[in-house]
Amino acid sequence: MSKFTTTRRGLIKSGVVGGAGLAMPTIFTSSAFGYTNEPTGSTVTLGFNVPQTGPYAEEGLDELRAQELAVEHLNGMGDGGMLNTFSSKALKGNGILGKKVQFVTGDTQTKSDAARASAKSMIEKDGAVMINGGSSSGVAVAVQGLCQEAGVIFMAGLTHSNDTTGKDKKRNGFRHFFNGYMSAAALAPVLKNAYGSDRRAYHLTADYTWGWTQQESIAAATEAMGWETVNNVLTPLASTDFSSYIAPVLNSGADVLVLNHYGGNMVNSLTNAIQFGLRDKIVNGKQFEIVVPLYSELMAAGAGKNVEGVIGSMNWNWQLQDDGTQAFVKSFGEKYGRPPSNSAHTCYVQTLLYADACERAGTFNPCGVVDALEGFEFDGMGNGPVLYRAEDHQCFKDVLVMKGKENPTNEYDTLEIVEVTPRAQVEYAPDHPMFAGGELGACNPGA
Amino acid sequence: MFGLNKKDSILMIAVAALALLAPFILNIFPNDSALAFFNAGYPDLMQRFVIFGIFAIGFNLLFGLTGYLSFGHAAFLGVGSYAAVWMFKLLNYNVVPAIVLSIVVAAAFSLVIGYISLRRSGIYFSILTLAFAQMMFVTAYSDLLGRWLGITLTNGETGLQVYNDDPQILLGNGPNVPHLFGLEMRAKEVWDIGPWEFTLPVGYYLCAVLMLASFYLAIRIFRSPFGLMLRAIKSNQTRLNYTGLNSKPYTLAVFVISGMYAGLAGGLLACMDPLAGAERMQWTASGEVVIMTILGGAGTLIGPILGSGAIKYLENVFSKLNEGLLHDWFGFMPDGLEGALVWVVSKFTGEGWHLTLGGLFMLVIIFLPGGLVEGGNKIRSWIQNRTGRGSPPADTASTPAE
Amino acid sequence: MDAIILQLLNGLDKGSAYALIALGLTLIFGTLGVVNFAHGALFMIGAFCAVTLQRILSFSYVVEDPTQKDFLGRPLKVQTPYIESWFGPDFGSAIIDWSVPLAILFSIPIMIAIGFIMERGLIKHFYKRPHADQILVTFGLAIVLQEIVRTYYGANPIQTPAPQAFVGSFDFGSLLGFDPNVVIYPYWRMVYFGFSALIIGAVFAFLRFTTFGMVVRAGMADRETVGLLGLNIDKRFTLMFGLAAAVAGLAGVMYAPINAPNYHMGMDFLVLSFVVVVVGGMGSLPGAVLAGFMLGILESFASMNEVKDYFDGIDQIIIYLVAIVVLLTRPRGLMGRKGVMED
Amino acid sequence: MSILEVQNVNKSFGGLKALQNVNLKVEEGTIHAIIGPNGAGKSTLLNCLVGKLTPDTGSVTFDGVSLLGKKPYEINQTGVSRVFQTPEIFGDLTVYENVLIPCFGKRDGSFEMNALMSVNSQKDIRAKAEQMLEDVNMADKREMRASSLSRGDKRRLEMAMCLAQDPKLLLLDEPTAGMARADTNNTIALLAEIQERRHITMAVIEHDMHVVFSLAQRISVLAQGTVIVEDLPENIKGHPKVKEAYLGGAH
Repeated sequence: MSKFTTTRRGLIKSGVVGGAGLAMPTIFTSSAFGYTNEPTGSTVTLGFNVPQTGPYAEEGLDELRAQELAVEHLNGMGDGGMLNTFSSKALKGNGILGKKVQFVTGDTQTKSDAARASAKSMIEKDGAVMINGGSSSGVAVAVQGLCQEAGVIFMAGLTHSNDTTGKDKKRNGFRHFFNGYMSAAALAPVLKNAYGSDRRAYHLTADYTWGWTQQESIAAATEAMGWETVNNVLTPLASTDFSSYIAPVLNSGADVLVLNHYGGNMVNSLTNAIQFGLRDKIVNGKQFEIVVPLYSELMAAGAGKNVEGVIGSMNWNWQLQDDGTQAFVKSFGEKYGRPPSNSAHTCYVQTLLYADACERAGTFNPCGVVDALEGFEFDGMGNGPVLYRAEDHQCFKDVLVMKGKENPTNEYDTLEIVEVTPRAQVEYAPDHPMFAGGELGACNPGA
Repeated sequence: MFGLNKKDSILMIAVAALALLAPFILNIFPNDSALAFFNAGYPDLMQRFVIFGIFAIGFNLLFGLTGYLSFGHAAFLGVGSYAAVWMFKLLNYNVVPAIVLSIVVAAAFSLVIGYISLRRSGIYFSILTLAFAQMMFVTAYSDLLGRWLGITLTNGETGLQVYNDDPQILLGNGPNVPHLFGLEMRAKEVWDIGPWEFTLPVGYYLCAVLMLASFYLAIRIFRSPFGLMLRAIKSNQTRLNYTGLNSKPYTLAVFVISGMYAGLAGGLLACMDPLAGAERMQWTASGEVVIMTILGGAGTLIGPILGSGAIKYLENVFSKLNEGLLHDWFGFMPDGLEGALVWVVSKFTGEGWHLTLGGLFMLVIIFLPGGLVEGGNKIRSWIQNRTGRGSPPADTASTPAE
Repeated sequence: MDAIILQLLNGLDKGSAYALIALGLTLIFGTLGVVNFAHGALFMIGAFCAVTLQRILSFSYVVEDPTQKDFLGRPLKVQTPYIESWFGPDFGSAIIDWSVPLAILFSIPIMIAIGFIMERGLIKHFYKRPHADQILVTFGLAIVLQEIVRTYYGANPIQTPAPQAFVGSFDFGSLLGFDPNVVIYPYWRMVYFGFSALIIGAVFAFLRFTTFGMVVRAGMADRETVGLLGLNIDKRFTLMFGLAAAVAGLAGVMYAPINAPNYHMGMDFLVLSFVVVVVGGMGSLPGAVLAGFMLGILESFASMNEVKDYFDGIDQIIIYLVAIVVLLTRPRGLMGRKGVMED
Repeated sequence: MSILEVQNVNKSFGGLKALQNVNLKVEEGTIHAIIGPNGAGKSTLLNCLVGKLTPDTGSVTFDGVSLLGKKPYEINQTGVSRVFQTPEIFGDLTVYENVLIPCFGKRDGSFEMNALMSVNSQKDIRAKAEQMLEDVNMADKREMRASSLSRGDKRRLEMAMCLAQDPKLLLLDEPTAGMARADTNNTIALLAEIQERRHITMAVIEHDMHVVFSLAQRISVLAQGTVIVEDLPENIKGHPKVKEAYLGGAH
């Protein structure tokens, strides 16, 4: 059972303190400190902001487990996990910069407003120097903007929209997760091999920013290899029954259905598509196929047998065979009795990377951390060699193409790795049109 | 005082004192004590207390006085936020034009929606307001209106925010964060007094002053002939009609006033944090203000403020109570007992805070139909009975007539 | 043409879910005068009855299989349902396969019991309270119920497939003279539609042809008068609540294979089902059914590409748009009575 | 001169003819009673007068103005006030507030957004409201919640609210229904006093013959939707048609 001390607000110095314990007002200044929430005691507080209620609660829970594990490893407890395989050896298991790591948690409810409120409370009340986690792009962009203003570091968690490191990128924010463009770049060759280059694709797209950017990316990549996009239909987020969107696919002449859905939407639209017998259809003399560009273990488990043979992509998977992955899966599995999900991996790695950057920079000052993370290259955290690109704070690494397993042996064994797409293949120029607009701006130490 | 009778003046002064001293009252536990977790005196939450207080006060003017239950009031808060952020995008970060426009836009929306919805009463009115609000929510969430017009109007689920390449024609060298003629909203004054630490944020005090103004206005409306007519509408529309009065202008007027309160609240939310998210227009957000008002005590002056405080406190403090903290607190107990206790309590805190909310809410509705205000009155009369002083006020001694 | 027929079928299918939920809501409102915001939660509990039965039937013992490895490299723990070892693998797995239809029987007593407990324990005390209080206390109850379900089953959707016999689609088109495989519809969705029609018919027949039903109908029309006749209307109304809970529960059980149940599915249906009830007219059973099917069909047609091309996003707002138009042109919904819930 | 004229009014609900060619003239300054057995159409007639129902054919003229198609509040604005069978008062408000409302309401019903004025700031309105309570002997109950009043007090409060409007015509729907004898007599005295002091025209629908013959200066008898007799009270007593309507209708 893990134990850690009650979270206390880092003591903030405030100008001159009067003799009788009465404060002399420092009129409306905020420049008395070096940077926001500078830790002055023997501890440093990290904020883990994940969905604990709402449809993504399970994913949030898994992220929380991973972050708790990361804190343990940072403080020198447990088996050290990926600290042993990480190429940078700055971390010594004595916390960060000698300060014991504590954490506070918040509930994003997968709503931009609530996520910002809980992040603010962790920054303002608990003195968190960094916010980590989240399970949707809307939330990630909203919280990233907040952290930029407040002067703390934001590590994004699960966010797959191109905008997070595109038009909404911020200097104080980093993303370890991959994005729609990278999914498309990794999937296209595999799809071409599996299904040929003469295909007619029908897109169903969740009607919000993430859906739009992913659809745009997938359509561009598949069209480049010869596929035709028959139609793109936007579906309301609140939909629970997709039958009226699936039925028109039957006679549309399309022979591939691309589901740009995530979470509950994905589970339901895939289930409905299977109900309508799409995967048993022969169209244009070809077997009808379904593609789910963004997979997650939890959603695959939710969709059950319906994912069999369906191709998609992932940021990371516990079945990878490199040392880092194995170390992480072992320590996570032993503690929680289940393999970690890819969002759990992202949050775990981001916590370690943040700590490592602080060590290397020698400070918790966000500007120092930004400098240390920009252009940082490392290995030993799964997915081979990884780069945190300086221009847009997007992380580049190998991308996994996955397929629903035909005969899963247990509930964690729903997907199998089809291909590990090398990093070079998913890279793009920082000024790629899909990522245009927006700028990182200057780093903000806050206070 | 200021046209208020003695009782109302006392109430007004009490609320003003609470609002001004909130940074101290809410940080009552010393910083290093374990109870510091329950402190709520940090800028964001204090601002939410008063902003949602404004929202609930306005909602109570409509619901508490006329009995018309709007299930779409969050939509006006939402348009207020969008209006304010658009002001930041187009002019500059000064909060004055933002707040003014947010009130004006909310008034315009509530005028149109109220005019149509008030043609029906009872649950039909509720469903009409709900339908309008949900339409506005999905329109904002997928930015349908922007799509029809070919521009970015609400920026979808990400929320509308200010970008560096926005026009901001009056920005000049002004601050790059919301400010009141140069006074930054996020600026704050921190006082260390012994083991305590108190934060006095500028943004909070702006909100608090506006909340007090809203509260004062609400008292005046409650005590005015206009307010009397509104209460008459709730009590007996038939008699009002046979007194030669058409209730529609009255209900529409108060609907618009209450929409403006919501717009002000939305504008202030954007001023404290310049991002307007679509979720704040969803039906659950509308339901939240209903819950706040009834939890505090609908139709009472102070009720909505208490209700909004209670809900926001629960949402922001209970949801952060994770198992690690619980283990820490109960660590002094024997292991088995500690585990059991943590298991039970953790179902109600952290990710289980919704359960606490739902349960608490049921208890209040079942046992205190008049909300927290009734609870307060009961305690007061209980104390008076025990000490043998005073008697219950005459007007509560009502007996069913038929 | 084929597209229109397909969407009509979709509309009937969606409409039957809406109609069933709205029917239960209206039964409760019509008889007890209570606005029950926990009705969506009852629907959700119904779906979880199917999940629960599936779990119970596949209750397993664990054998370690050293030839296979789990994700940590330990011997894989293979789970075998007891039921398969008792009845043999074939028959045993067939029983598990049929867990959803079996759950119909399983859920009826559970739902009726939940209905009784709710009515006697909570709703009873709210007959004389304002509608706003009823809405709020049942809303609180809905939150509590769904959070309890979440504690046990998690937030993830849980697949609850239909029996293998119902997998696949029926070729409607060939009946109507279309080419084969043009107008097809999944078997289970057709079962759902037929089942709903059966339940709706049964409820109407029950109210029409039994003395119990007649008393209840009289009570819906004028509660006080029936009370004066010396009939114990309260006991009958409690039973009615149980019945309405069972209707909601059955709607949920049968819905489970269509979309994997999750703990918040009740809330997803809540707002919609109220719109349906109000559009149909508060307190009118035929109105609720009519409005359910009407909105289901309109929603399906609005999501056709041809319509969406013309009016982007219409599928998101159609329900609310229809509700507004209906309420403004017909003040009490399609078939509502005067004076019900108007103050 | 007749202030209210009802000519050839017909009203039917589905197949049921509730009113058939009803004619009625109420003279200014008199108390006119409308009596008749149950189901004769008295309430339907009243509802047609106040705008709750619209006659199918015929005309209703008040003070030279047609009332047809007007909403209840518009009819009230022309000077017609109504007292209900079950008193319609503002149960949640105090007695004093109840009378304040008609005092604040303008005769033309115009909407006033006096949201920042205190209820007690206008002396003349306050004085008028207090006077009204005095008039119906309820000044001592002024701070009571209206819903907690006795039936008789509710009736008197309702009367005060109607009188506060200075109506030209007061319509009373069974003003003594369900009252004890003493209350009934008080009400009769009150009505008589009002009539004497203010010369308000009244149309009373009543069951209780004691009330009718104590107050009415003219009586119309309604049976099966038509006015069978209209005459002075002394001529109504023992009139064969009336006897038939009351007794014959019972068979």
